[in-house]
Amino acid sequence: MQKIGVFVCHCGTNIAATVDVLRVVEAAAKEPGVVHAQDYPYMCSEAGQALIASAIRDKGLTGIVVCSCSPRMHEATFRKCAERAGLNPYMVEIANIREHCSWIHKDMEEATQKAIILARAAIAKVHLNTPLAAGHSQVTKRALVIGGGIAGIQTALDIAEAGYPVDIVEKNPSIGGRMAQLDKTFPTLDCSACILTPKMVEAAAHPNIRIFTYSEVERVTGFVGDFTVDIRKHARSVDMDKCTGCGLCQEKCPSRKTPDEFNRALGTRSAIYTPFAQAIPNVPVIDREHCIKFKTGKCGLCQTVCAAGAIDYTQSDEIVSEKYGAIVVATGFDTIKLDRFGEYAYDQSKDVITSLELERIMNAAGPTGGHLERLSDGRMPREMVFIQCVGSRCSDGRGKSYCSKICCMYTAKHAMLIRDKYPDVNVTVFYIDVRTPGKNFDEFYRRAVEQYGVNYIKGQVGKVAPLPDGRLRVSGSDLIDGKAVEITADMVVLATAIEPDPSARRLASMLTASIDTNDFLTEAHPKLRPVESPTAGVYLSGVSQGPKDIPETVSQAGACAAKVIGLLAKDRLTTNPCTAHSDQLLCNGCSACANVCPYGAISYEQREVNDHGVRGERRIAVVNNALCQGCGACTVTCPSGAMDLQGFSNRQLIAEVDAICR
Amino acid sequence: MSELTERIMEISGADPRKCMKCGKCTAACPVAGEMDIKPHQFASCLAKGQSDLLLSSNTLHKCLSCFACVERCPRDVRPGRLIDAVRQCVVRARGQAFLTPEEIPELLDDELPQQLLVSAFRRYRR
Amino acid sequence: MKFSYYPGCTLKNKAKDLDRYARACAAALGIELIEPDDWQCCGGVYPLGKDEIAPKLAAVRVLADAAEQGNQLVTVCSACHHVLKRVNDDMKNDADTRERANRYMDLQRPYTGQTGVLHLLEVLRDRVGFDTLKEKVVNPLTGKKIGAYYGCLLLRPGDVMTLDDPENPRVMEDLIRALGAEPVVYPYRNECCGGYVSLGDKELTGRMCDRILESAVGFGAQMLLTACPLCMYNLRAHSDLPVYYFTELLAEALGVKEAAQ
Amino acid sequence: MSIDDRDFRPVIAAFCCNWCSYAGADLAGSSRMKYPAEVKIIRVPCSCRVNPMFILRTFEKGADGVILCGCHPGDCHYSTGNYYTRRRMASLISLMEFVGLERGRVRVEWVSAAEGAKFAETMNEFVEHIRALGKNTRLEDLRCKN
Repeated sequence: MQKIGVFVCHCGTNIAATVDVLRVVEAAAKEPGVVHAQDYPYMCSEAGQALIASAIRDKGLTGIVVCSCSPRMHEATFRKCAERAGLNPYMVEIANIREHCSWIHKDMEEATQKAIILARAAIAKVHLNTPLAAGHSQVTKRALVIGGGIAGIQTALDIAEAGYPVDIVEKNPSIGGRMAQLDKTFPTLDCSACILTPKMVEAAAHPNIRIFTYSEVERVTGFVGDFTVDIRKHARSVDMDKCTGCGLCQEKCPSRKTPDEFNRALGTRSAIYTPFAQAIPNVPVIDREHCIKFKTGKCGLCQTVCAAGAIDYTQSDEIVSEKYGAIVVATGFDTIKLDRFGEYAYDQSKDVITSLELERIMNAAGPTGGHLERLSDGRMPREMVFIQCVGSRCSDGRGKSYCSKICCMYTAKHAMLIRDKYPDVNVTVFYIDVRTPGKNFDEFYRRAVEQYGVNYIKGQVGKVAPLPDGRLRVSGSDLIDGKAVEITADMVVLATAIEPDPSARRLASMLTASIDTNDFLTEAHPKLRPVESPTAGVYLSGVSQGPKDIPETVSQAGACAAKVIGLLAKDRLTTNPCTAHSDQLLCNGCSACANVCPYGAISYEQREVNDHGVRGERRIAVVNNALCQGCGACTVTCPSGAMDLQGFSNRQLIAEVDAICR
Repeated sequence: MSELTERIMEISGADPRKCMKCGKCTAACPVAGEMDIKPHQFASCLAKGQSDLLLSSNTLHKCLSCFACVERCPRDVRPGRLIDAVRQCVVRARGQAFLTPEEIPELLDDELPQQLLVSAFRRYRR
Repeated sequence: MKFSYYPGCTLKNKAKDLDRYARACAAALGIELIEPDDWQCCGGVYPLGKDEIAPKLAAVRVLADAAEQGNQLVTVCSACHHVLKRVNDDMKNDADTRERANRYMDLQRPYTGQTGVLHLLEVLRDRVGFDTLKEKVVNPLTGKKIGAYYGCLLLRPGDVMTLDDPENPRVMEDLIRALGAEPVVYPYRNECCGGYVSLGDKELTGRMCDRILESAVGFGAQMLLTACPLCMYNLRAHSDLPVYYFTELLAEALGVKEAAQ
Repeated sequence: MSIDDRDFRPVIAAFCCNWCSYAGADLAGSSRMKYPAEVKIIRVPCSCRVNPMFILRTFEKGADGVILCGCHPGDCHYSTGNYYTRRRMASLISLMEFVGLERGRVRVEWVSAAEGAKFAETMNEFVEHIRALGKNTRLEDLRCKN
């Protein structure tokens, strides 16, 4: 018989305000095997843990139940506490009477009854717990960063600086990401390329960093400390070692009509191209879909003009397989498609553009050479209208329910830059709320209004109608005046909602990392573990986790690197001992369990078995504890009931069921 | 919540509390200029429980039920339905109409389609 | 192809053209339209109140009749189409309306929204196909610049009407193209003409129509096309531009206009 | 409705996978979203750990409803666990129907760690449904009652 101690936490008033803690203690004390029960205001505090430790020692407890917050919060804390007091850490069970009880109920009687039942279930389970010993696994001291934007670059640099090798995988021909497309950055207005390029160069030159551009992650296996990743390097058709980056091939390429992705398709590019002048690596790729040589077999001009002999039409995709201890997802974002927002006439007029397109128009290397002009006729606009929250804060199913966070600030930036460079241009911003929570952010927005005379109107736009003369009639509302207003504009800029890059979803399933309804990756804890995925060994950097501006992205990238370094600094990891095992007397070697195991952790051995005095050789399932992750799929599949899972055994779960239905 | 507000929410099946006060309904409304109380103010009055203010609004008869506000509302508040629900509360309570059958003949002309008469009558009286 | 056909009250009176040409075109395209024996006016407007049942019953009757015949139901009038589709949506998705309507109607078999409601434009696009239609055109309307006017009832609310993109529709433009003419796209083609407000306030509808017409003319439209008798009435009252029902131009292109008259 | 019916407090067990649904339930809690106290959650590593026998046992023991929550298909922490769950539970549910248990006493729902609101809504709806069904008398085994 176990000697069980029950510890009920008040969590200040978080639990005690709705659950009568003393009654829970009283009820628990009456349960069979319970030799000690007590409450305390904060069980997780040092004093609370000391109480638990002394009770374990003084009363010789063999198992404890802590009635407190979610085990996802403090199970580890109490296990360590038990271990320090000499109790096996797996002899600890948590009854979640906060998240699953006190916080969701109002009626004290009801909540107290439920807390008692949850405590009983945990006591019933702990009766059947057995001491478990964690195993150990090795850590591959190399990290993989997926995505080569500012988030990925910063994370990689920080990890590399700590002395660990890092690989960056970027699907585009160059690293740089969205930040490379921006003209200026808020709230300081420094030039985006000027602050990004040095970081790109540093990453490329760093002895600990390898960069795979034009590459994608194809397959991920393994687990924390020991991932194996297949990376597909798309055929570049250019030999990276031979190419000198002279650019002659791009100049001579006769296929020039491909929409230029880097310029948001506002301009065109050649079929052999580097996305932008400061590209890293400065080695072009051949876009085979648009290359005349690949389409018709006739051309080969780039090969002819290349003095270095770097052009290689025979290259094919290459798969690199590498081992990593940690994986960082930094896949960034794109703007949403506007095809469900016809009222803004984005598809009907060239002069209705997204803010990211405006970045390219404002940029000296962009399609208009940095000159603000209408894409329809090249004329300078006189009247510009910015519309905020296009597709953000939309709960009607057309857009995104969240705030994209960066639009208020970049719109203020755009408005300010335009008024500064072209004082004759009138700028109006339609906004619902101006959100500027950041250092020097509100001051920045106010400068746009007070110093630069940007006209901010509180209200949304209902329709943008192209007029026969090529201008745009913007019908909006002015909520301060309580009326509808109309502005005839030359250009309209839409602050389009951002969404996670489409690659995030596929990647999340490969990594078994969870993802929310908007396809943002979920963090292990929204406040306390914001850069870790719930899947051990997977970390989140930048907008893949949620909308962020550059300063925030860089901070998060650094935090993410710190977590990765913390992992890679370890020589070995303790593994989860809650693994499956088979009962050799029941196992008939049918292979059903091995067929459902996602980790290939089950193999078969011929073993001598003594079955009630009958000796014989049998084929028995054997679980490799280093590979088993403890999902339990095999336990249910096993037709003879031979497979069971430690920590969540059949008997333990049934004991919980019985306690709940009692 | 007042009984009237509750009735309006029930008849309309729309929830004014979802409104984030962006004003897109008013911006999308082709007759907002004619209305004494604008579509977005309907949502906000209802959310504040000031529904009695709305009963005498000319908006009830200016609204065309063209659904531009409903289609473009980013929060699925459906202002057009709210306006119609208030209008129904008025006609049902008052038992009299904005338009009476006696007034009709002088408004008719040769080309006027039946659809117009039926629609107007449905909207203006009960 | 066989459908139940609901003309609606206006098409029996002021909008005879819309109906007559629709029938002629359907015949020319091998579409059989069967008008139910007795039907009533759909009500012209969809009753917005969630507690209104009686004004929906006429529509339910027509829908249930089509279900009994095992046909999908085709309409050409924007208003009828609007009412029928929305009532049908209620019968399908709103348990309260479904239950109460069935209790009132005392039908042989309960009606639960199983009838597919189609606008003739949908039939032309999705069943006949504009490519096939193009082949059947004998008098192409070459050189004509035509602005399609959708108005409000045909498209909104988009999730129930599902006829086209409610903000940037193209079905009528595609039709115009199939007839050999040139569609003129203008932004106010889905804005309301003023509807029944013209009964009491012609000035207001005038201003609304002016904005639509100014936009259409500005982009080069020589004539307008509509599916709605009320839009036709309002636009004609305020415009020098000829306004046609889409069925009339369709009949002309298919070479069945004379015969239909 | 008799007084007894109104006072009917169903016993409901919710098996939740540790990675998605249990975390979703935690989020519902920390967001203070209300759902009935009748729901008692049992934590399992993966929804595929739940043996149909556990569910039958729960009913034998007098539970009125059992809900099994896991990660959305495609998002399983163990890659494929919830696909097994889906298949097993589909069979179990048809079996239960076959033996005459009211439809809807067993339910499977996918709730992610980010869907606190969905968790609460699902539980509210499920409890409501079970209340409407009334007490589980068909599978309850009196011999199993303590």
